[in-house]
Amino acid sequence: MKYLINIDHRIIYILVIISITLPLIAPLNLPVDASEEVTKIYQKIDSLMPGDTVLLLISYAAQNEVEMKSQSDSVISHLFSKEGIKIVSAALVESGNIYLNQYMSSYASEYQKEAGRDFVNLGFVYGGEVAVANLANDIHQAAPADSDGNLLADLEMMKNIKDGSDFDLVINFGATQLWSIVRYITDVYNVDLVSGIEAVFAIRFLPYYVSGQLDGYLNGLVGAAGYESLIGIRGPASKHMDPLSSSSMLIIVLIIVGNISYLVEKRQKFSDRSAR
Amino acid sequence: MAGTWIAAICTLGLMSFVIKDSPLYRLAEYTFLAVGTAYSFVLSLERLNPVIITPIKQGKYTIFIPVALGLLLYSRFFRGKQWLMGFPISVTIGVGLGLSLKGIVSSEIVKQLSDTYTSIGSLEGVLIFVGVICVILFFYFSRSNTGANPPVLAVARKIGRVFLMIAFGCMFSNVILSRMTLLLGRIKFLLGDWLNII
Amino acid sequence: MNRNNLFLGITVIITLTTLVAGFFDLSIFNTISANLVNWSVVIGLVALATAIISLMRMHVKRIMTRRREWFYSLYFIVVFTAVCSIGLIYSSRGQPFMYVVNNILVPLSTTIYSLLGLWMATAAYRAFRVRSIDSTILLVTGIIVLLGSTSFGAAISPVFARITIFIRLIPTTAASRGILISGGLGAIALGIRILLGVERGHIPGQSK
Amino acid sequence: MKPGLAVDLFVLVAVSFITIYFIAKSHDKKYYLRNIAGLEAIEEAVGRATEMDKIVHFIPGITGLNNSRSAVTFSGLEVLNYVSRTVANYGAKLLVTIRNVMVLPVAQEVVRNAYSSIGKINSFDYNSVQFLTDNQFAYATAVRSILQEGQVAANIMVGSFFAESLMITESRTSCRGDSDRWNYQRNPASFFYYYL
Repeated sequence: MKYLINIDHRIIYILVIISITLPLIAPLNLPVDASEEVTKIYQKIDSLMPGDTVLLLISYAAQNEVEMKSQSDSVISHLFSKEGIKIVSAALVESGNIYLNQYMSSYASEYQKEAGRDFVNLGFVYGGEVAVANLANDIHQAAPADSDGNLLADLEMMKNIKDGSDFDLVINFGATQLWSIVRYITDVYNVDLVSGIEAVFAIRFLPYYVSGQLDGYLNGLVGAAGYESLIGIRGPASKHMDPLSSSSMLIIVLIIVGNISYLVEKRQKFSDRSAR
Repeated sequence: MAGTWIAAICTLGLMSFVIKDSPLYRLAEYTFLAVGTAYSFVLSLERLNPVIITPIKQGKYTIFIPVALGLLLYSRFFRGKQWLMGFPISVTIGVGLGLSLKGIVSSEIVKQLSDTYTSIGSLEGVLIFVGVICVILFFYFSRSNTGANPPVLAVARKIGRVFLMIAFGCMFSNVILSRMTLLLGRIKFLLGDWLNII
Repeated sequence: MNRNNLFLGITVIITLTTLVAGFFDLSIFNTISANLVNWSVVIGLVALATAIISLMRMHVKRIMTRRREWFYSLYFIVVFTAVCSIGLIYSSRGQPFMYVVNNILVPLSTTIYSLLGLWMATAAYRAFRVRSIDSTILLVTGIIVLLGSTSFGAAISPVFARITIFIRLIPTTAASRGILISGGLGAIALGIRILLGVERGHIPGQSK
Repeated sequence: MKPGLAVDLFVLVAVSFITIYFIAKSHDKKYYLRNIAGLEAIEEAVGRATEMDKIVHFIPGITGLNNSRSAVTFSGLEVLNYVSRTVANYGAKLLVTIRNVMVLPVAQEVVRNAYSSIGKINSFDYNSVQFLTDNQFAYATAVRSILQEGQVAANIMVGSFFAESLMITESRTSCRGDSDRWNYQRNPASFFYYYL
């Protein structure tokens, strides 16, 4: 019992790494299902009609690539498969631009879409929350040229897109700018909003989901795995669900063991004091 | 292939920190500092072209006003001229305040309260209504000088505290999910892409 | 009219213009406020170099005075200028720059963030103690929601998922909404303090 | 008037007038403010730092001045003013590390004002306020190595913090230090008392 009371932190590190590695090597392939808020995103994107305009925003940084890239991969591949959709895309965080470039160049090459006619990639937009308000007020003033340098005024797709009200759906990934997107775009112009959120911040946006300001959200890797089950692929997120579950179970065990040892220690101290 | 090796060395360099602080870690740390700062500096510099130079080409010369205001911030490097920084700072804070005051009122207060009222019909609605009121009262910290708080407030604070603890429990589980996902990503990279055991 | 009132006046006028443009549909105010918002972004962009200058000054000073581990500062300056020049010459979407970013910046960022997973484990063992009713509620809810959202919990029994949905949609939403509203009221109160000049810390050139 | 915003405007005006009313009322009446352990701890931490002739390290939060987190950054700058005055009084050494570009000049002015307000402008050193990087986690690693160099006696963090704060305070356990960290975050005000 004495040993359980203070396990050296390096042993805990090894336990955690083992609890992640085992399911990676020998996967259990437990079933993954999509909860209600994930299905709502799927329906919202599936119900897009040709000619609808979508504002695609990436506001997650490179550090939570694992969680957010699996979300954006599945949602964006579903979005790209819809025909006749006009997409305006921008990165609101510097390192989000890495992933935005990958998505938009694959959209142009794999789906044979033409920059300027089917989509406009604004690249990284500097300024954080104020930049979101700037985009909402007047896109042509906020980002006069797209990431390749050609002026928005010359692009025929941007003729009838002036400010936030010209969008039918805003898709965002990442919690850092979701506050300002709700505040300056979707609430002001009454546009539907769906968003992928890091699991850490998902709880803070629950009030927006219940009040209808946010039409659907993905809760970290669990949400990504749910969306993958909806579009019928067993992608990286679903494969990661097993190690995620096993490491979470290890954390629960650690908490319980920690508390048991704490209670035992307290009772010993109590019995020593009363014995004296 | 060389790229994966560089990435693996960077990963192990930073991860070695968990065991002991070593020169390899310090090198990885300063590489991270340098490349991270340089990356955001390059991206922001590239924004100069579309945001400042393009309007000038299009003949919108009013863009020179914010450029001048921004240059005032460089007065910081001249002794005695620091007060000039007040102009750009007060403009930035003014815009920030104007946007956030309106944004907070309509999105974070009125819309939330109106949804709490409209959904009061169902049992869940009543529960949410009680919860919201009690949590707001929980943040009410001023007391009469006797220090004791009125019975209604005491009860509301207890209910609010229960709601808050359930919410923090939910947040706590999400934090675990998030942190474990990140660790999982790195281990999958080391085992999968680098050593391709998996 | 000394400087403080001048700057305070500027902030108040700009805040009121932006507020009026937010609430009312007057075209003059809309154009002025749209311009002001764009100006604020441009100011931030132009001011970027002040940070880089002070950063460089710090590292050069560290090298000059041969402070401890000054060679790391030298290494910082070399790598910083190298990556900056690669980025500016080949543009940020150029192949060499993306190679540096994908193979150095992304792994470093994800690794440092993933270390939090290890510290979460030690914190779970060492710090999360059941000392009072509150922490009991917190830990029990946390464990149930964790079981409810991962595939292990779903495999054990669907009850966890149903309880998790209830916990998320009713008590957690109420508490988050309460925090959101109180936070919003606090932010408005501080905004008013700034407009009234009670909050002076940020205005340069005056002594309290 | 834009449609549907009447209630919003009414709520904003109402909250503003309530705030103005209580600010006006607070001038004449003496309110008893429950003393907050963190503020008293600062005085003690700075005193200890002066004895050990080491640096007092301060972070006014990692977010900017023009977003929804600006309220928290302002309170961080307010406490920075108090800390700088205490440090100037004790003649200790101050180091303020900054992550946001716009907060850098403002924080430098706050410290300069604090030194000049008690007549010690000549002991004010411009390099006491430094910008490290604007990358969130590169900033945390840089602060960690500053804390672990052993030159810092007190680490005070007041303002808006996120995941990197766990990393900075984690260095406490590995180098047996304490951190006086007061976080206005929306989650519970987690509070350590921390000096090395």
